[in-house]
Amino acid sequence: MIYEGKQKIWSEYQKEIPDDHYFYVRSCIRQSFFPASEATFLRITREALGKDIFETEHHTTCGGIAYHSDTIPQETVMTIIARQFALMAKYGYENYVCSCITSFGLYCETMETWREFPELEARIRENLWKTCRLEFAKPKFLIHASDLIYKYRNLIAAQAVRKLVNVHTGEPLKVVEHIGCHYSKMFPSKGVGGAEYPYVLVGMVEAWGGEIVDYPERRHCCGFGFRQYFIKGNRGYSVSNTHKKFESMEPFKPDLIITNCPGCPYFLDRWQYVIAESTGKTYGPDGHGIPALTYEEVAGLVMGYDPWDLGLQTHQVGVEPLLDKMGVEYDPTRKYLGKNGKNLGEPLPCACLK
Amino acid sequence: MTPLFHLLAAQAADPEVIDRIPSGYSHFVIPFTIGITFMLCWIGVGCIRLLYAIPQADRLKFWKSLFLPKTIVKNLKDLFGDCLLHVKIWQRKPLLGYMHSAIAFGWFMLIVLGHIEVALFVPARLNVTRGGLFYPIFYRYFVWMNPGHTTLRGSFFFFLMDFFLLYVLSGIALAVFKRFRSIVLGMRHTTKPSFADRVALYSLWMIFPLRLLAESFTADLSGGSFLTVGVNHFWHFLFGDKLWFTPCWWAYSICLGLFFAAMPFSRYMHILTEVLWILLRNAGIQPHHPRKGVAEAEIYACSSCGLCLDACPMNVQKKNLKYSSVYFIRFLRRHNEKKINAIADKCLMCDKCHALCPVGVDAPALRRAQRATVNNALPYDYSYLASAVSSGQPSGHGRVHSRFAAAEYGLGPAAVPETALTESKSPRVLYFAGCMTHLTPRIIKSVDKVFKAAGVDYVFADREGGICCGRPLMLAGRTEAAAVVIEANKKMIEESGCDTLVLSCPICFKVFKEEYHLAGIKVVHYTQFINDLIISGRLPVQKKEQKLVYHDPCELGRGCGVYFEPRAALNQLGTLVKASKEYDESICCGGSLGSLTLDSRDRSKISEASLDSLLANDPETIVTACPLCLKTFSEAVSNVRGRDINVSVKDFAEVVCP
Amino acid sequence: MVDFGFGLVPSSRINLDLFDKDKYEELAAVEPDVRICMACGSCTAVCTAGKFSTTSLREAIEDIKNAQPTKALELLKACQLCGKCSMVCPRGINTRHLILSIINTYSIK
Amino acid sequence: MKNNILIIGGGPAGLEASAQLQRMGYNVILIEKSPKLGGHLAKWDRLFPDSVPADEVLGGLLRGSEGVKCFTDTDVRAINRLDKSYNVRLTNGITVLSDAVLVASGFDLFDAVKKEEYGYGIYDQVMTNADLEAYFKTGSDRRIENPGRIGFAHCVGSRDEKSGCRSCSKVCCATAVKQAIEMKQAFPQAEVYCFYMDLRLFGRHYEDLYLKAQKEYGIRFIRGRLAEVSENYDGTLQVKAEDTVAGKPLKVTLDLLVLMAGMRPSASGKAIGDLLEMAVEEDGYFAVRSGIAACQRSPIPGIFLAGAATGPKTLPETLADARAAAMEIDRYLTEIFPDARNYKQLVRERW
Repeated sequence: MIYEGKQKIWSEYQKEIPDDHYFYVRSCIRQSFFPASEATFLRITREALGKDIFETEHHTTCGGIAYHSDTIPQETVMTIIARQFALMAKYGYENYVCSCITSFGLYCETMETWREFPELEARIRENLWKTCRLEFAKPKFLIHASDLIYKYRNLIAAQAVRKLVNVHTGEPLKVVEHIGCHYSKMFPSKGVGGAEYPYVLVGMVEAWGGEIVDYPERRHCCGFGFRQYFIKGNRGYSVSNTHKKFESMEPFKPDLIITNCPGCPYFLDRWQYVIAESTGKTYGPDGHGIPALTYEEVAGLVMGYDPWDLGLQTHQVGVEPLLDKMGVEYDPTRKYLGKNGKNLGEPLPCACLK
Repeated sequence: MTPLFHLLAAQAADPEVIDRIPSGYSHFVIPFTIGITFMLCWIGVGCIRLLYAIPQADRLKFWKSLFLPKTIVKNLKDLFGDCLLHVKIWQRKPLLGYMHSAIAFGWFMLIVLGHIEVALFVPARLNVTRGGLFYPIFYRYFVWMNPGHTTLRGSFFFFLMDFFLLYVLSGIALAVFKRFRSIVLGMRHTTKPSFADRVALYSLWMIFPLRLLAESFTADLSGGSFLTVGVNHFWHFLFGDKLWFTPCWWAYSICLGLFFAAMPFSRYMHILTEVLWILLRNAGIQPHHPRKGVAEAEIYACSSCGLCLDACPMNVQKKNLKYSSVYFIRFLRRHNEKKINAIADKCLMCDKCHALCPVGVDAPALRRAQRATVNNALPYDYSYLASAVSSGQPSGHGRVHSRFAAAEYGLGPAAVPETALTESKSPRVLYFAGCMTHLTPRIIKSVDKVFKAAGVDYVFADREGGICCGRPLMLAGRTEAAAVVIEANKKMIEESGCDTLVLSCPICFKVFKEEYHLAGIKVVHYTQFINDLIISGRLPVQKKEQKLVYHDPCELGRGCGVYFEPRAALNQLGTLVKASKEYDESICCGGSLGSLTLDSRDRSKISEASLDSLLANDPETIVTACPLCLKTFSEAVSNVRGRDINVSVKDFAEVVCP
Repeated sequence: MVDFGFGLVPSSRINLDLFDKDKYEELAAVEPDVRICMACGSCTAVCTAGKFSTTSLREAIEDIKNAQPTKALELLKACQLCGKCSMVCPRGINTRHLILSIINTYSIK
Repeated sequence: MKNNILIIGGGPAGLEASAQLQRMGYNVILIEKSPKLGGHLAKWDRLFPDSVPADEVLGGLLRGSEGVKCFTDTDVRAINRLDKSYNVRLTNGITVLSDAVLVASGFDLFDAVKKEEYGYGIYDQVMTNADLEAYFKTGSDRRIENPGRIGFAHCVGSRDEKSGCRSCSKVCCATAVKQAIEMKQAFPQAEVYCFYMDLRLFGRHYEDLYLKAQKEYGIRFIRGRLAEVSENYDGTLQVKAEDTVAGKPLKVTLDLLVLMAGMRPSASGKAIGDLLEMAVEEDGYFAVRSGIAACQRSPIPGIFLAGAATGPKTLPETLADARAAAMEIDRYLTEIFPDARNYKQLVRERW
């Protein structure tokens, strides 16, 4: 691997990210998959970095899941998106930050489509007025939340209490980055670092002291694939996709997987359990799995936030070995206690995955 | 034996012949005795082993055949004709025939006459215990002519013995000459002898000159005729009265011994095996294995004469000589598995070596059997044939054929006779084109034209493409798989209700004729069928100003014996000129399906040779009656480099109905 | 082991790393023509058996080279050795011998 | 009077044209931007289809053009059209008054880095056709150490609208087959794969080369464009493509991947074209007066073109093109140029 070669490519895919005043929209599924991630994002950007992040309870789904499952017409989905943008404009913002990669891709796609087919944009403008009485608007900057963390990666590193380093050996942690397919594969110029060698997560890991692992199936989908997962008969394909990735990364012995998409950490996490329980195969040392975290969770860890506040107990693959490696102190008894101290209930032990 | 002895003794008080050496033995007979004993033991054991390897049913058939008058006659005819007189060689190459018969028949006569002499003059010596094995051979050494008592009978035998010795010697002289200049005797290529062959060959060459030497040395003692006595006088003239004849007899015996000892390992084993092979062949027993049973008799019956070398169309290139039948059989004897397979796979299966073989060794059949050892057991799955036959094939009821797209070969709707199947007076004719004919649609078109012109109602069995006839599978040694294909086709044909099956492909024709056993259905090749149409006047033809040459397709001519009908028909259509090789000597076009491994360049060399033969008398048109030949020649004619060939290649039916 | 009602799906991907070179060389030694196929498909187009059954010499050769000999054997099972393919092959491949050699080399004996 | 002719580009086309024009008695000035004459030919080892050494061909070209005024390390600084001739100021300070200008600026090899998914310049074991020729010439390259599996990716930067080139580069297929054979000769135990979309082996002996590659060298041709390349833990490459003949995705582990970088219009040629305001076509190569009848004439009178400046060409085509350009220049300088009175009319009629 020639690092300079990658740097050359990264330098060609730089994206303008505004400094402040963001309109933030949440992801539908992340709030249930990894509920603390978005809270951590707000905590870091607002509290630690002091940025103006605006949220409104009036925003809805972007329609992406329905769109990619072929259950909603394109015009409908575009009108939903137009409403989101209109809300942003209504509250006086022009920097649109979304938490979800599916949304991000769909926004990019929609804006490109409007650019190519202005008559379609005109129709959507009309639809929006007819349905919501809102003025059509387009964001000046369309940003994914990971772009923002990427932008502030060095500020975060400056405030960090620990690095992505194995405290016992002093070696940097080996980190696998997984980018959501819809982040830059459709429009390489819209993502930091392009599509072939995206830099958005690499930049964070490097800034926080970790070492990136580039494995052959790095570009491969996590296995979500919408219809592949939603229909039970197709789930074999979904899990096979994930399996292919893990088989490919196994020789590199990664300590951690960092992701920037709602579905990816979920499937990279849960399918490890399914693979383990149905085939007996695990990918971490001694029957453990490889923890698959969101970038906010990783940022929270280096910032010294309590792992249970970061929601790490909601992962199927146990994070304790990782926390031990990083020297994170945690109270095992608090793992399954909610914010109010009430027990959330404990999962049954697995047969194969520790 | 005694009565004869007494009878002879009574006739002449003083015997004509006196047993010169009372013991009837001399040391010099040892080499011969050892040699012949070894050979006889070998052959005895071999015969038993061979007969044992033949399946029970075949063995029974064999024994029975020996007592059937018809086979007895044929056996006698073949034994004399093939083994002794070599009639088949005489017919094609008289000088070569003379050579072979001189050695074989001459030697045979020497042996027979020698034994008759012993039986007449010293009958007691015929007993094995009294030297019966060697005494008749060295008769001239052991006896003394009673001077003044020689009868006319004795002189007659002396004359016969000398005559046949001279006859053999002339054959040997030719054989020696052939070793150096074979082309004079009509052979371009001769076999390369193996070591045992050489030992036996040189022994054989030496035997008769030495015999002449030995007998001539003793001729003044034991008698002789024009040759031996003449030579004897010459020796006396040269050496005076002191003739040291014992070393000659020793040398003679040693050569005989060597010859017989080398015989089982050499080509000369054929001298005796041929007899068995002819009996087995005439009993109609087929080989099931390339080396065991009948096949063993067959491969040992091969005289390695090398006539198949020139017969083989592959040998236009010298590098292919090694694939000839004679070497195939040699390697079969040696069990050289790797070489056997390579040789077996290379052959075009044109059957010319078989047709020209003086002893009728069916090498192509052995090659098929050899291929079967590799290919027969390979997996196959023809389960689709069940549905293939029931759909898209004529069922015999209703007008299935009208469903077919008549336009495919440019045939108008009239080509499909709508009333054919009902109450037609003419027999119902089914035409089966076969796979290869589908690659040469002009045959299909012409056949249709002919049938229309003659008013033949016919059903085109495989207009939409049928399944293979099974012959290519058989040629590849896949007899079991072939049986499945044959069964499927057979069902289709029997259900069609036809009474005549016309085939335009000789490959199909051969297998339909020989393997299908279609009861009540006449299987004919279209050349035969069309010739009949012309003879019966149903197909009016006009003789044109055109010079035609006819190429005998291998499977049609040598394969099925159809030589006459196509020629008869073509004679009605134009002037038929001769090819330099035709009938059973016709040269394969090179496109044969028989060969599995011959590559396209080698094939085109064969095509060229075949074309050369056909163009010998400057024909305007080459006519053939096989889709493969047609396709091969059509391409070859345009590819022959550096020559200006102005000849068209046409199918038989095309010439009949242009 | 838990049955989830779904599981890993075998890949249909060609993996050339599984290519058995020795076996292929064994085949190429008996029938070198296997190397020169250029996948024109003439053989498949004229195939007698192909009218009734899924069979393709072109595909079988491809399968052999793609480390999937079982598929090749399955395809060639239907062959009747009629030889039409050898007549149309532009490279003059001895197709019948190639078919027999593939079956012979790759069949489990 | 001897006419001055300026030839821009010292590759095969420039050398051959200068040799021919010198023979005709013209005063030829040849300029070459790099320090060495010969263009890409000087960097090549052997030439398809008969493996003729490139040095031999180049040697012949150089011998043929001996005596030509030749400036290496020289580019055009400015150029302006006088009445009929061109006043050309060179970077070495010399000014040439030239009656005809032949632009033989050739081509650039496609920058394989632009095909990011192939990882040239990122993965250790990826190289280009030019790198491989350099290896053949020098016998050393850190990437080549007894490779067991070698892949050749055809059409890198050719027939690919995404990388800005719709058309075929014409020479890569034959080059790939040639290089594949050479690698197999160097490493007989290696498995060699060629990933192609169409094999465009149109020239004489090219098909023989292809047949030889299959028959004698056992090179495997896979119909399918290489899709992505990644690096395995042990530094080997995992490449993915579709075998479009089999209709299945395919992957293979390689020790070496050679990218057949295609031809792109020369960047420095483009700069000269800009000075002259020469028209270029959509594919980036210079436009010609007529694609069939006048391939060596530019739309501007007195400006001629030869070689790969007007699109990808094989070497024999380039040389033939150069000879044709020499003939065209001669025709122009004898039939049109001397007639000062009717020059404009003649140009209208005969250019």
